[in-house]
Amino acid sequence: MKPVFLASALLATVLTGAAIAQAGAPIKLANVAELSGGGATVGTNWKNGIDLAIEEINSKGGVLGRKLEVTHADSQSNPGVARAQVQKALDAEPYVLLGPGYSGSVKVTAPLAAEAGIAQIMGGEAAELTTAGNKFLFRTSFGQQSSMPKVAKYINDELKAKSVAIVWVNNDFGKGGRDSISKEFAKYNIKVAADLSTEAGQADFAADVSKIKAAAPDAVFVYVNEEESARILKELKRQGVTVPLVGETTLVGQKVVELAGDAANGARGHVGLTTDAPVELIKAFRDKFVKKYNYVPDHNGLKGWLAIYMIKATTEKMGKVDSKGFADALHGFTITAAKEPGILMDATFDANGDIDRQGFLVEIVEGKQVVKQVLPKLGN
Amino acid sequence: MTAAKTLKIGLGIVVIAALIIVPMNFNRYGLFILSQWAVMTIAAMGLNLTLGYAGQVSLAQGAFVGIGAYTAAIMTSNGLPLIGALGVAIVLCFAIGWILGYPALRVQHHYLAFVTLAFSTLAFLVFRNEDWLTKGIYGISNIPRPEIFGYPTRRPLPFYYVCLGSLALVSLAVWWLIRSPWGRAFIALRENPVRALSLGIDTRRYTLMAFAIGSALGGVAGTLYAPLTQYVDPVPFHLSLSLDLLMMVIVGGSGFFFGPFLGAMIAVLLPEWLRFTQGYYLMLYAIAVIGLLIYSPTGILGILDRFISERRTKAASAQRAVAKAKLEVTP
Amino acid sequence: MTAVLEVTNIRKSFGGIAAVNGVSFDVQEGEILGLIGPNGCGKSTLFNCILGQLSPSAGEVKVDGKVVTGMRPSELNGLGVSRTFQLLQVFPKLSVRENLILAGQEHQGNMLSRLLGPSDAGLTEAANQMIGFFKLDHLANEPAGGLSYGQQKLLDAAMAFMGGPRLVLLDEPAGGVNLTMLADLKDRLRAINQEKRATFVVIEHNMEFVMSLCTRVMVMAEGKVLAMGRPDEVRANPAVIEAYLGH
Amino acid sequence: MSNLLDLLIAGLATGAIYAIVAVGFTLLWQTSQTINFAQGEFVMLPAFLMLAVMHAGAPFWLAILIGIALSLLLLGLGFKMLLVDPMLRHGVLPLAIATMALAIGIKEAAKQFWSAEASPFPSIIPGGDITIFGRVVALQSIGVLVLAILAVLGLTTLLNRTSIGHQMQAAAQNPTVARIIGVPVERMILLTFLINAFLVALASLLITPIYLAKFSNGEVLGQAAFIAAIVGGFNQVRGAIAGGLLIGVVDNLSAAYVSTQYRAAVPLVLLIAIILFRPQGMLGRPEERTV
Repeated sequence: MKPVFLASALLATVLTGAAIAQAGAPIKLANVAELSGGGATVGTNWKNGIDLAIEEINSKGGVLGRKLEVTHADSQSNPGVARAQVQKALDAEPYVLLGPGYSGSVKVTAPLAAEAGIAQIMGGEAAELTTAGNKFLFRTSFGQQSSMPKVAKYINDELKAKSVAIVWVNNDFGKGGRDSISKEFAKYNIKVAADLSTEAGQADFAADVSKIKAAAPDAVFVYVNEEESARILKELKRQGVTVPLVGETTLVGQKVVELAGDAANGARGHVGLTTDAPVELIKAFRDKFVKKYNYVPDHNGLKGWLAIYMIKATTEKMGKVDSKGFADALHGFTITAAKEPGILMDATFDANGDIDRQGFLVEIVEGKQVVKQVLPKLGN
Repeated sequence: MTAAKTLKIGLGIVVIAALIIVPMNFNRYGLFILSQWAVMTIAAMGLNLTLGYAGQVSLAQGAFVGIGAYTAAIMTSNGLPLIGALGVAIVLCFAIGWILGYPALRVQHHYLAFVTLAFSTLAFLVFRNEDWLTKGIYGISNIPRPEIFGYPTRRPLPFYYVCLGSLALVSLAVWWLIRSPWGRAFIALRENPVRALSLGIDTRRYTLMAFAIGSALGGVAGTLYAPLTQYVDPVPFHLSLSLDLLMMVIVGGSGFFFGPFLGAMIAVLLPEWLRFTQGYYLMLYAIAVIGLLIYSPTGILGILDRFISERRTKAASAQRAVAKAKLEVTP
Repeated sequence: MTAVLEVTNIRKSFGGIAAVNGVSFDVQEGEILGLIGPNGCGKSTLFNCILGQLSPSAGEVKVDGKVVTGMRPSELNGLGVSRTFQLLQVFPKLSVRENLILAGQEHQGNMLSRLLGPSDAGLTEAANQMIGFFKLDHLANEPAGGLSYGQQKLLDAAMAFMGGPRLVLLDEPAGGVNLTMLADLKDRLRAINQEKRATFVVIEHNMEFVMSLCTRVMVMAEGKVLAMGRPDEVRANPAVIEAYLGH
Repeated sequence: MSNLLDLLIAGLATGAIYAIVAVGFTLLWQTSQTINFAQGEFVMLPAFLMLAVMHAGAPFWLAILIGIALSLLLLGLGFKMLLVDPMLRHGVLPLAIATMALAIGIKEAAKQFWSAEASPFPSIIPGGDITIFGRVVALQSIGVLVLAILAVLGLTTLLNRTSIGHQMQAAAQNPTVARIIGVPVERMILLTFLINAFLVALASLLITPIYLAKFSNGEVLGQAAFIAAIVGGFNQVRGAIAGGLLIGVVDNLSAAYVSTQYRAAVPLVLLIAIILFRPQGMLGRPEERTV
């Protein structure tokens, strides 16, 4: 009695799930992201960016006259679930696969997309993702292998620091950054004075900062998420740490300034992709986003947006909706903001799927980001 | 009675045949989900043994799945066979489960929940921090799928059969166990440990056994999980997996043989069923679980069981009345 | 005759109050010793100390000449000592037969054989005999929870005999049992006592039951032994009449 | 040495909040055998209620009042009537599992109806630092510590010095006897639920300016409160307070002197050790196990 009910329900459900047919006109995209669990903030921003971009494109007539349509699936921040959802998305033969955002989930799903021959535009930043020779995987932001050398160079050339304390959040984002920058520091003979792992969501940084003080480094490299950045900046100020604080987008973003107040002053960092970039198009994007969702997006919102405009620009370049040709068309393609304003800043995609574009070195001065240096595209 | 039994056996055969034949036409996603169901069912069966039969709360089952998964990942990526990893995982989880059972001998059930909860978090920290062994937060990728009798199972369908076959073997073993005197001793342990003790049942040994065997099944599930997802990192084995498994057991019906099958099916397929609710599905799941628990703390099969036993009692009392009437008639 | 149970100077106190205060007695093979006394005189505590449910504050318990003080109840049961409790302690979800098999299974084979061997541990026959002996035949497959109170009480007692014990301690076996069944129960106990040479210690409030069943009676009051002797002796003892029987 | 002082103060401030949460936790256990796995989410939620009220245009002080009132209604009365009362007869475990489900429900609701994004939350304590004995200390830490101590003192006074408090204790320790001597046990149990709701709302008010209002805040807090309650003593209010402060300090010290990677492990090891060797907690009464 029981087992039959069980299995028939199971089979029926799977069957209906499998039988989603491919319809005509709209271009189908599939997004698999961290909509719940530990990565919910990342995934929700990414999803909102996607929805915003699609809404805008569709209101202007779509791509090659066809509307874009996206399905969102929740990976629950779990690679196993991500794999299942990506498998499902691929079985429905989407034009392009979007997401996930966690590097671990990307790692487990990338081989599936490659096997299906469908391009995957994702949010992961771990260095190793694009070094494995996958021809279908594309980034929406700098990988750590391209941003960290710039930060290390700055710390060495401009700050002349000989010893640095590293504070990182112990997840794949933080660990990836820490590993990449440690490698760079080794090249410059910069000593790592303290190597402090912190937890995502950590509220109390007293112990970490007191360790930094004890290590007396020439500079501190902070690689944690925005909220934790704000908290540690406050604690650094309180305990009177005065050496330069260097980070990435997550240390010098507008959100951090809002949360940390005065304590953010003097923090500097490399900004590859930020809603605070001194670029008019980006500011316009930010306003649109805030208008629709009532909050300031982080870089993941921007990534989701860019992913859609990458698809638009590439498709228009090909002049047809060709899933198989998509990856080839995007490799080596430079999308200019002049031609496609949605891309916000000129961007070039190399043969590995890495993105190249301008970056900035900024410092927080009296609660405002001030661009200290514009880092040109590598390819120029 | 015998007709009902024949019907049951017949239906069982139909279900098993369906599980073998129908998925042949499934796409990769369907097969993956079914495989995941099989793996989670194995883990939940282990917990059902510990919790449902022996009455010992464990919030560490997810950690044992993790230990099994890492054992499989580490060994098979170093070229060792999966079957070897399975052996190691069983022994390892059995031993750790045995040790973890010791607090159960000293403290009441809610404390036990906290000890196992703490263990679960500690295991996560070890998975994440011991890079040399587990590759830390990056995880272990490209885990190979095994060859069974020289037959590769890299494709989804053959690997589904590996999962299904494992589930069948585990089900048989568990079925045997709960029918054996051990199973009866577990139930005695859950229902009335004092009385059990006075009947010569060594409650300590059986408690530890219940923990150890339940944990070992978690390890078995883990050794299948690793080649199924072909990637293992610490995140899935956080406390939430233990809680999910606990809910699977409770929702399905703890202490019922088929409870885990049903509970795992609901947990694995629920996002599918509630897809139309968009982001609200976890909220609805929570509400549904609470509602179910209020109505029937023994889960879905508990409702069924209640229904059946009510009917049986009615029938029995009717029979008794008839018998009594006869007795009174005969002088 | 040899002493199956020897209890020497058992004491047990809870937070400074002595529930059992230096009790000594022994039980000879084949005896049925009745244990009576007013509520709260320490009878059940004494049982629990003898059987390892509680560890006595002082004193010694020997079974067949072997010191068993501090042994766990399950180990004691392994030595052939079994018991019933004051309150019903059957397993309501298991059938009557399953209850009996459960009660006997730990006396069969070892852990491994109990796992790999037959599901009934080879006890179906023995259980059926016990069921027949206690006249529960028509209920063998019913869940124990569905039985009447008196039937459950019989089952409870029957479970204590499944392991083929040498010594059985029964805590109020007649409590709440109706008259017809009471006679039955007495009958059964006496039969087991004689056929299987099992020794009994029985706590009971039903004087009629005790006096007609037991070979010797021990009276307790305030944690101490007040009197000990044949039923008629005890009945005539002025101290007993004063403390307990004298209403 | 000077470092140690910094760590102690920061640890005590965090620990004071754990203590408030842990106290509520033990109250629920004592009066109605409820192990509330959603206690962390209970702390997370009131801040969102207050934010929602402010969003509707109310000033901060009014939002606080309405927020507390809503907490009493939802997390006190509603929790008791809708979940605990119908579940209690099923025993400790099903109820505990139902609260796990409730935790998921509250977390997801906050995310869906508000945002997955962390939102800033105003502080009732002025920002900035003060210098005490030559150490720079955040006003926030001092304020949290002081308010938490006041709350706990108020609660212990209520329990030990007032007739209502005595009735509550009687209801918790032996409901049957309490009922016989005329204590309105049901009302007293409801009162403990309301007190718990008030305590979590207070904790929410104190901690959210530091943690930011985020749906996932409850995970860390809930676990810390469990550990604090058990380490201190599950059945004693003062035990829970001591446990909370201890866990706050131990967490900081272990991050500084043991390992940042394993900082979360130290309180857990402490928890396991306490359960194994002194299950009644540091200050608790022993609860006998019958086997």
